[in-house]
Amino acid sequence: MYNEKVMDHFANPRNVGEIEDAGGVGEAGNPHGDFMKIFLKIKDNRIEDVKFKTFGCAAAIASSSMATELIKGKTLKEAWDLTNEAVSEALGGLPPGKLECSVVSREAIHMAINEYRKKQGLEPWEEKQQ
Amino acid sequence: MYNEKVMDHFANPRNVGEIEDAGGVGEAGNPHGDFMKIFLKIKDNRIEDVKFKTFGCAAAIASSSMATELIKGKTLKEAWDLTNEAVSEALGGLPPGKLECSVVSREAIHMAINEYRKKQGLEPWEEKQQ
Amino acid sequence: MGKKRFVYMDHAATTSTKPEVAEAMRSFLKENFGNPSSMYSIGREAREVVESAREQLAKGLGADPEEIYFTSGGTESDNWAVKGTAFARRKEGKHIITTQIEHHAVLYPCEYLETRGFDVSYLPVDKDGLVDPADVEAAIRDDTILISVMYANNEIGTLEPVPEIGKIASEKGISFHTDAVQVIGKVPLDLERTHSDVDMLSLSSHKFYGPKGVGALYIRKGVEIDNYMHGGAQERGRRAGTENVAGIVGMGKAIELVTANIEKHNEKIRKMRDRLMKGVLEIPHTRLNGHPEKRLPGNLNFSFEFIEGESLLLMLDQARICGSTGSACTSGAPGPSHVLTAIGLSPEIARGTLRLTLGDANSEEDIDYVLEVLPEIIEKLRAMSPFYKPAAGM
Amino acid sequence: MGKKRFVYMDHAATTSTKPEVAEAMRSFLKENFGNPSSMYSIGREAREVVESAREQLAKGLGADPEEIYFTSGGTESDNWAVKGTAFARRKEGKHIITTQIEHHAVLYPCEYLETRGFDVSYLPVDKDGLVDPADVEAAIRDDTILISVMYANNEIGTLEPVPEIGKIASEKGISFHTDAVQVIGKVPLDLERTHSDVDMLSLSSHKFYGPKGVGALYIRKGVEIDNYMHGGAQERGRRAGTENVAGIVGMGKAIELVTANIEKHNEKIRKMRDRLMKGVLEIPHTRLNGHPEKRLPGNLNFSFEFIEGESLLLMLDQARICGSTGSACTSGAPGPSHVLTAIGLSPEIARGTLRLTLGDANSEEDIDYVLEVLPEIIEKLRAMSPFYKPAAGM
Ligand SMILES: Cc1ncc(COP(=O)(O)O)c(C=O)c1O
Ligand SMILES: Cc1ncc(COP(=O)(O)O)c(C=O)c1O
Repeated sequence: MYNEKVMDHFANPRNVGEIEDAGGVGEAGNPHGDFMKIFLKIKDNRIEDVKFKTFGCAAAIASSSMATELIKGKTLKEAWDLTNEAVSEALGGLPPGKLECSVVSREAIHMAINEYRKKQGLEPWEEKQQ
Repeated sequence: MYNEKVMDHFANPRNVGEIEDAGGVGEAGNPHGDFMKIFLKIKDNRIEDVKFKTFGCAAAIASSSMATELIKGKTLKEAWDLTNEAVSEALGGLPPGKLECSVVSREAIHMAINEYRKKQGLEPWEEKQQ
Repeated sequence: MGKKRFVYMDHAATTSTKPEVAEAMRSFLKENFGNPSSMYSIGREAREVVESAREQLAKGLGADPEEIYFTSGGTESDNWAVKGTAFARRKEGKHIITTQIEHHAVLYPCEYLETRGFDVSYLPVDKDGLVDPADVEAAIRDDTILISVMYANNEIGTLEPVPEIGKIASEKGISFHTDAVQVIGKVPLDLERTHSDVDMLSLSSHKFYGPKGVGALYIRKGVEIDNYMHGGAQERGRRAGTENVAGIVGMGKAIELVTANIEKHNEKIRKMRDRLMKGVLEIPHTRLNGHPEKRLPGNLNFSFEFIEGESLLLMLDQARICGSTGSACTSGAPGPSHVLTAIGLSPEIARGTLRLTLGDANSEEDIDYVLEVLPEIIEKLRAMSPFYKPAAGM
Repeated sequence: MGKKRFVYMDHAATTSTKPEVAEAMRSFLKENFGNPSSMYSIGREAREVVESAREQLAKGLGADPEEIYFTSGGTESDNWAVKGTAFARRKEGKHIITTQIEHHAVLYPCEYLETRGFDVSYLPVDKDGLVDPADVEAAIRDDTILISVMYANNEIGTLEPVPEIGKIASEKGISFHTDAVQVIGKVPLDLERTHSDVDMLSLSSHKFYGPKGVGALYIRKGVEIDNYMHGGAQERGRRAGTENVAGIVGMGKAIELVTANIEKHNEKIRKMRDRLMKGVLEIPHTRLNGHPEKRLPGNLNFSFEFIEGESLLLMLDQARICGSTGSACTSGAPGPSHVLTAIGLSPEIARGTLRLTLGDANSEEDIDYVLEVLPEIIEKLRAMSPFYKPAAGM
């Protein structure tokens, strides 16, 4: 059901862990579904490092891994604009019905970025109507 | 479905044919079911010879063959008393639902005997309530 | 006399599995035993081969794989199509149209539906077994929800005007089902292009050199039908039950093989069939049942006067020739078959009916052998018959 | 690291066919292809082996061969029993009693019957998955016509008090059906003597080392039930469709083998199962689901906190261990299974459920391997979980 790339990111997820003094922390999902917590280290408006912890199915874990890879080194704006579709595409595609399992990544990233912005005294960015 | 004895009497039926100057002729059945015609040559109240023609399933043909074998040489009374069960037994048993296919033999024998008795000016025998 | 030739001429009853089919199934009866619903390796493998078989069926029928649902055979497919449609559309109407010569797997579900408040019209056929599309049109009422007409009759081989009837149904928004159990590998089907008015189509694997106990129902996308087998989420939630993986794989291979070169296959079969027909019709007091041209390439159905079917079959069996009288599925049942009655045969004539259906197992030598043996057997049985008066000189 | 051991621990989902079973089937997928309804040699042979298989089933169940009807699997047997009884007895009443933990092959037919005017009581179970016979008694109404309670649950392995419930049903003249799909070869059944209150019993061949796509329904003589599969006169006119000869032969052989020495088999399985259970329960934050004693000998069902089932299964699969989460037949469906919900598991806990079911394929080395690998995987996944706080020092 899952392709090799997904299975690789599931079995060997990149960036698992926590960042003690994270500039932004976000979480999304619920404990009987998929749940992700993300930690961003931010410098000069760029994501210098990122770690995550995810509870969930293989699609959720692989998406978390891929999403963190994709935003590492990117500007906050670039990270904000990352879509589920882009994550899924980078993974070579998720099986039907599993795209929604990658939603937590985007939500957690957004929450972490806005937490950071609020701490900086900036306006939080608004969710676009998807 | 049929045992070997039935198949033998079906494939190699005994006493097939007609007797030109038969003392008694009987028939039973109907042309879209099983139908049998029997010819008795009678001497001294005994069945000296018997021939038959049957249209019907294997059970009907084998029963005709066996019934004629069983009555050959017998007195008319003995022939009259021959039952389907006896015919079936002599054949080693007919499959379920096929016992009724041997009924034509008994009916044809009875008709032939009574035809003979009537020609002799005797009372026809009566069917027992079976 | 040496060992007699074994001649199988009952391909309408069932067929042998082709060697490639048995080979394709083999490992799924042994080491590859995974449940297609399971997530691990051997489960995924089973899922994959089931889906490949679905593609083989779709290709063979000119359909989309998502329109193929695996079942346990032609009977289940027919039951599902008829009852599933009736219950799904019961709010729109209670009337069903079918024919008097359908297989019992369609007729009995219809009769069952009559006990559940539905109304069924059983259309007559002509002396050749043909349904008249004008009769179908005339039978349609405002509350007609389903028309079910078989593609080819299993006893007499007559091919029905399915495309015409489909068109009529489609124009009125009536669901159209056809029992195509007898035509797979004999009539080229393209449900997308040439048969776009067929909403549902039944097939049964063992009639086209696949294994027994597996079949399929084609359901065109968007067609309204209730589930029939309720339970697990198999077949995209529409037909429950752990998949018969080996059977499905075998059926997939079988349809691939039999649809590969239908015309060439038919030509060979038809040639043998026509020679056999000609020879048998030389036996006096013999008639051919079913349509003289519009019939399955391998089907022959004769009535021999003064002959009783079972005796004939058993005599043939002793000569190692396999044929049938009436439909194989109802043998054991008394009286003439509903099909022979529907084409107007008297019970006397119907009694002496022999169906010989040709297929892969046959060769020209088989035809020779049957033409040698059959007339002798007929003669022998007739000689035993109290009704038969041989022509002068015989 | 060398090639990993392959460990199949999903025997409740499906089983491999035993070599003797595959061997018994072989010729019926090849040269012996006759239709059992046909009168000639190869047809009669097929009929004979079908009847021998019926005797094997009867013997394995302590039943009369005339009480065995072949079907396409457990799902069809369940559908037939539930719907066939409901429609046959609908004039006497509209009420059916079943449980919340039945397989979907019973539950969904019941839900379907609700849309047809029937009333269904779905009895709750206790935290171990047991149905209380007193609840059954209390649920009975004047118009109750059917009680259906499974013999053993496929997910958590709990064995239900079937004899007691059967007695209650029988005293009130209510038809009693039990889905015994999971217990064949694990619980000795004698329908004549020890289980004389069971009116109908479902089984499925592939759960006891037979092939997929074939099963049976036991119907006690005299029990009222409508036909479900309408059509040809097969199975004494009660289940239409050309018989799956090879499948039936395989199932016959399989039941003979698995009922030959149930106690010895169970002892071996139970010993492995108990060692595995003990080892797994040493993993912190782990619970066993289902009844601690009244359970199938090979069944284990755990919930691991902070673990998600699919991830766990896939990790196990990478270690070549086959297990399942929830019921194999419903995997792919979202949310916790109805069984885990019925025993009161919260959705969070239910999420981390693993079923391991032991059988023929397993050895003590498998237990060693799972006990080596599973804790590591649990630890790895927990380390990834945002909810998990490892104990101090870890
Ligand atoms: C036309 C037709 N429909 C349906 C069936 C039923 O198929 P099966 O016996 O494989 O269920 C048959 C064969 O018996 C048939 O010939
Ligand atoms: C308890 C129970 N009943 C019914 C079934 C359905 O059996 P099958 O999938 O073979 O039709 C299963 C297995 O899936 C089961 O475990």
